[in-house]
Amino acid sequence: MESSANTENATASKPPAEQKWILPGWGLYQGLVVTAKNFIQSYYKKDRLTTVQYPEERAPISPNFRNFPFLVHDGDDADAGLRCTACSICEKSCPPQCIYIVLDRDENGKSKKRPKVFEIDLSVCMNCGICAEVCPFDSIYMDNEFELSKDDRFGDMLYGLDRLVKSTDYHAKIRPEQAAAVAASRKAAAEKKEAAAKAKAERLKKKAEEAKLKKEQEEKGGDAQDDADGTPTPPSEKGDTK
Amino acid sequence: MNFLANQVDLSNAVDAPAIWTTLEALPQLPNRLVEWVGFQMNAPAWLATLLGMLVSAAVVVGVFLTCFALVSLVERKTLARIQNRYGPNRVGPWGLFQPVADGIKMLTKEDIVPDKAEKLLHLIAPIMIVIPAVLALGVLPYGKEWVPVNLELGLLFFFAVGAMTELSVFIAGWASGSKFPMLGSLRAISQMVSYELPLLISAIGVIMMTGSMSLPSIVEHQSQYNFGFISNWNIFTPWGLVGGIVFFIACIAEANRCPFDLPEGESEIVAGHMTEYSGFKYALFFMGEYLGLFAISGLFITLFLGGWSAPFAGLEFVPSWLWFFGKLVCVIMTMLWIRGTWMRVRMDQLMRFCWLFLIPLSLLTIPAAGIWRFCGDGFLAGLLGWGVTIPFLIIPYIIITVILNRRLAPATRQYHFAE
Amino acid sequence: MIALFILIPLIVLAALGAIWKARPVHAALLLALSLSLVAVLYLLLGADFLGLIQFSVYVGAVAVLIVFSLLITRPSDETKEIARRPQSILAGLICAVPVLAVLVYSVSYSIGSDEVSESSPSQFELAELGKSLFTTYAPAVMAVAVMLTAVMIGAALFARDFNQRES
Amino acid sequence: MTPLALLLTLSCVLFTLGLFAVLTRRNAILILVGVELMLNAANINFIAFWRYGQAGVEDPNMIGPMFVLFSIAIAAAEAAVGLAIILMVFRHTRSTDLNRLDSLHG
Amino acid sequence: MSRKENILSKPTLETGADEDQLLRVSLGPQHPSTHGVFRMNVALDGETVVSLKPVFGYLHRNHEKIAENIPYLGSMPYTDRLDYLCPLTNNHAYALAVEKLGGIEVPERAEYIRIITSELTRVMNHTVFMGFFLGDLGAWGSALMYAFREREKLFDLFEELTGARMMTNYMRFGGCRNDLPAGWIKKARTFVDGYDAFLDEMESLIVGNEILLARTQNIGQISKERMINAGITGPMLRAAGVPYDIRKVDAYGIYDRFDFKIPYGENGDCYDRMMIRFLEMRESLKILKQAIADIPEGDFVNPKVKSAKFKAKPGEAYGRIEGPKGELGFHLISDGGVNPYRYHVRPPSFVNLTLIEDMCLGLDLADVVVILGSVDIVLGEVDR
Repeated sequence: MESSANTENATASKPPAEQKWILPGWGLYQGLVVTAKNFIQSYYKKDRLTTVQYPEERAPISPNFRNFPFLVHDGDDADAGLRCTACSICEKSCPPQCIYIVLDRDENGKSKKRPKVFEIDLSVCMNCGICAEVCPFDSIYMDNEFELSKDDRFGDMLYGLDRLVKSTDYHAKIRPEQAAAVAASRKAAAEKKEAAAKAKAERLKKKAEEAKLKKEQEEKGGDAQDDADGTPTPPSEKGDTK
Repeated sequence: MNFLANQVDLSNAVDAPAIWTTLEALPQLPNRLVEWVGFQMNAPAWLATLLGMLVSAAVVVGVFLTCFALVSLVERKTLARIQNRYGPNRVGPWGLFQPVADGIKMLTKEDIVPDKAEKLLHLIAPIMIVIPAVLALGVLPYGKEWVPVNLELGLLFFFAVGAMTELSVFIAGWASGSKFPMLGSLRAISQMVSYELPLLISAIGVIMMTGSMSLPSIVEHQSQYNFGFISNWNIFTPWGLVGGIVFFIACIAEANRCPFDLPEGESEIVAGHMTEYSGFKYALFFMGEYLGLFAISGLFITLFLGGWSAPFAGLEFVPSWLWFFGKLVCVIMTMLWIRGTWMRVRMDQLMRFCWLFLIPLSLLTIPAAGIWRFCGDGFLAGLLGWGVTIPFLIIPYIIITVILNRRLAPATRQYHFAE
Repeated sequence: MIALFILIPLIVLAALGAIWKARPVHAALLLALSLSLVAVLYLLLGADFLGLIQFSVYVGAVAVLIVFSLLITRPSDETKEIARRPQSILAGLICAVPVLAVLVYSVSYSIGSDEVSESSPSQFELAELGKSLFTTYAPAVMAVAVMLTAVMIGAALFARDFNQRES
Repeated sequence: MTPLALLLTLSCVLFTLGLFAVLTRRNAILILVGVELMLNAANINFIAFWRYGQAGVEDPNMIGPMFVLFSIAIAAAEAAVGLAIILMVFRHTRSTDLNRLDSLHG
Repeated sequence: MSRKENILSKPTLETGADEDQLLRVSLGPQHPSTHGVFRMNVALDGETVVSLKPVFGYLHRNHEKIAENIPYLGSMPYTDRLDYLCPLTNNHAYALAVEKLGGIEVPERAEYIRIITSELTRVMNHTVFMGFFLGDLGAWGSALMYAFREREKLFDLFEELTGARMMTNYMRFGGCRNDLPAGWIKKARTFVDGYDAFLDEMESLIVGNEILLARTQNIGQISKERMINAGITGPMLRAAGVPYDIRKVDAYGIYDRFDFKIPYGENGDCYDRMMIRFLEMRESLKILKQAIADIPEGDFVNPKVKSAKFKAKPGEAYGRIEGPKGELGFHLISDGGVNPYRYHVRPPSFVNLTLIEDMCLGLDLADVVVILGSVDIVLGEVDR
């Protein structure tokens, strides 16, 4: 650290041999040459004139680009296919605390495992992407929509479920790779689960048949409505897919 | 040096096409029109004269206001290109209507007068900035026959009128009743007073050579040719070269352009004397500044770059006023180029540069011009003139720059590298 | 003649303001106004050259210098009370009024004695002025030149001292 | 009233005003203002006599303007030196009020 | 003179001016020259600075207190906003502090990525510094625009890598958030290879300019002893002649593997500060070339660490790096909970500002602006 190994005598960071200092005003003249070069080359050199004329042209958005979060739903029905289970992990880990979630409950006070209110205040959100990172249900992702200027600073920037929820197709459109990976892992998980469910269903069926038999023995009738817990169960090992 | 001038009179030799001749007379068109109307209507002589004067003034003001609009756009475009940007290109084709948009914006803005301001002086100052600039523009010869006001003492008039600018800058700064404008006007006054000296002194050589203070005759004197083709511009003589460079530098300082834009040095004193102005008053300052820039550049062209005369014989078929405006564009572009490249100097450096460099150098041009005049016309005399004046200028230049200002020369620095 | 009648009251008014205004900067600006009106007077009288010189020297240099020193020293408006102290005004009037009386008397006397016509005013001849400057008046020009040089050097020395104290 | 008389009266008035300023002002710079006025009064006299005083003279001379020219040059020098001195005094005493500059007073 | 006295003794400038003769000017917080919302109350005698009082806090955002109330990872995006001109070094410093606190290993590839991003950030900061510095000197923004043009290229690289142009939030405890995208290294190499040419151009625009030399040489000098006592670090200290660089002193990460040198000057004036930054950029390019050539395959993050659920044993740690502006350190105290118990930033911009009055006294108003520019502050970091 101590030794001053070599010493360079320089007005520029180049070795002194390349230094040209001919007469007073030489530096001024050199500067003029540089600006003249920039002036002329800006007319024909693309890497000199890098301005993008925004509304007409747009710079390409890199696939990694993130802006504000959105929620993903499966299928066509945004309400039914919502992946979010209102677990509020994102709400807790959001650094500026711009997420507000109210769990939907049925009249008995039992959790429906879906949000009643899911609001993100985009005027507070700082686009860090931690919510998407921590979500164990593949539900929240970062959007790349950035033209969001609104008239009302508070009302218009407070996004509720109606504006936050977007389809998986949209996700696949803006982030093909990520969406494909998520879809694959979800599919694998779903298959696994389906297999489990099938096994369970079969077991149930068996049971039911047995019961039916029993029932038939007792009286006629009966309902098969016990496969309702299919969709919203979380695939538990989701955290690792990211 | 104009010994061949009378032998080869190319202005008559070249058979100029009709279009050029028409163009040459174009600036006189309004005057001719008024004259014709006056003649038809049998107007009294005094009315015709008055109308003629008014029309001449209107032409000058109209032309230079258009120039102001265009140059403010061209400046932004050029600087933008220097900085690898497009510059204004949204309003109209190529942003041509940008000045209009700016004007509308300026006009519709609120006019704020600070509480502590001297109301009357605060109002007068921007007007007082514009008036001298317009007056000064009135005496410049723009073309062979286009001299709005032909004064015998044109040059003196120019400087006398220009002297008013300092006072109006002071009034602007002082009447604002604020600190930054005050600092700005202090800077502006000391800068303008100092740089007026090299401006005046380097113009003396030209007066000596021409023997007149009338600007048209100064141009007339330069519009001859040596050896048949090299124009007799003052900048092509040794004293004129030095004087011209000094004059140009002083011009930049008088016009408050970079690198001498201390009075409105944005990063230091916000906007100098214009800080407390807004809306149309600010626009007036802006206009006054640009008109002043045109005036001082026009004077530089008139004194050293041959005014409306063509650079080479044979090019005279182009209307003379086109030459003038072409040169004006070149001078202003050079100033923009400098503005896009260099940084601002400090106050003490500015003063030192003026007093220790420009003024001695400009003083040198006076005896040099005398020697040049003494050597007379002719080839050998010209050689003798060059031979005598160049050492006369160069040796003191070296003494001034190297010996006197040695203390101020930048040091070469040592940098070390630790592992 | 009409122009003179308009101009002269203006000059006197501006001068009056220059000596009476309490704020120093106002006084200086009114002085500049008054002196530039004098320049206009010269132009009216046919002395173009002198008018322009007067304008550039007085407005461009002297007034600016005065204003500049006012900015540097920044005198407060204490002048407001002091300048209008009755005693000093009285003393000023006691001294100034007799002078005015004497001057006016002598002027009226000289005019009364000489029959001056305004039919043939002299014309300004710049070339002649220039020639006589370098012939008849060459010693005077040299003296003035020496004096101006001395003044410049002196002022520069003052300025230098000023700088050294500063930094 | 002839123009000459008018101009001479103007000169008298200006001179008196300048004198009054010199006598009543206490700020050194403003005293200089008075001095400038007095100088101009004299200049006006020169110009007036050059313009109208030579009527009937065979070969009117340019002595009046000449004097004015010199006077203007000297006035500029006077202003420069005067202000430089005032500034130097100001540096020392921090005041331009002449009534406070009484250190030589017994 | 004891150390404390040395720092605290306030130099005074006697000009003999009365109090009422001084012109008191407030430079900032809305002045075009001050960087951000910095404010200086300057007393001027003529144009000479007689006293200068820095006032800050206009951009105070309670960064440290907020950090004590959110999980460790939650502070990471906030560090982007400290010195918003170089977010990745801030990320790096904070990640380093947490890793020290938790005793986390970082995979080699992650270290390489960190060094590449940090050095790119250093280059970016110094380039933009040139532009702002020239702006302070009164150049009409040409250098600034060239600097911004190059910064855009860097921003494109960062956007591709981290997903954001400025607010990167990229580092994670034990590595980085994501791996380098395909082709990123190639783009980075192209950029680094082309950068020398840009620096040459920039140098011929700036370095020899006589006006700049006259404006910056022997302006704002301070002895290295005083600088050390005041805790000034970074290019400012090195310009004064102390070859102190934490990349060499601590050799954090894998900096000891690279061949680079620490440039230092002698005079410690504004010109040296600028030149040191130029020289540092060249050295950074050297590091970048080596790192880009050597970067290994492997994990980009320690797979055992869950950044979002990070918890540390009670204890404290101070992690520091050589930021572009000087020593940037994070001091963390853990009480074993999910949030840090105490979180403190040692911001170089703030510490380097401490001697601003001493540098400016006796100089012109114009010099104040230049000196402030040469310190290279970012108000997000000063006010936190």
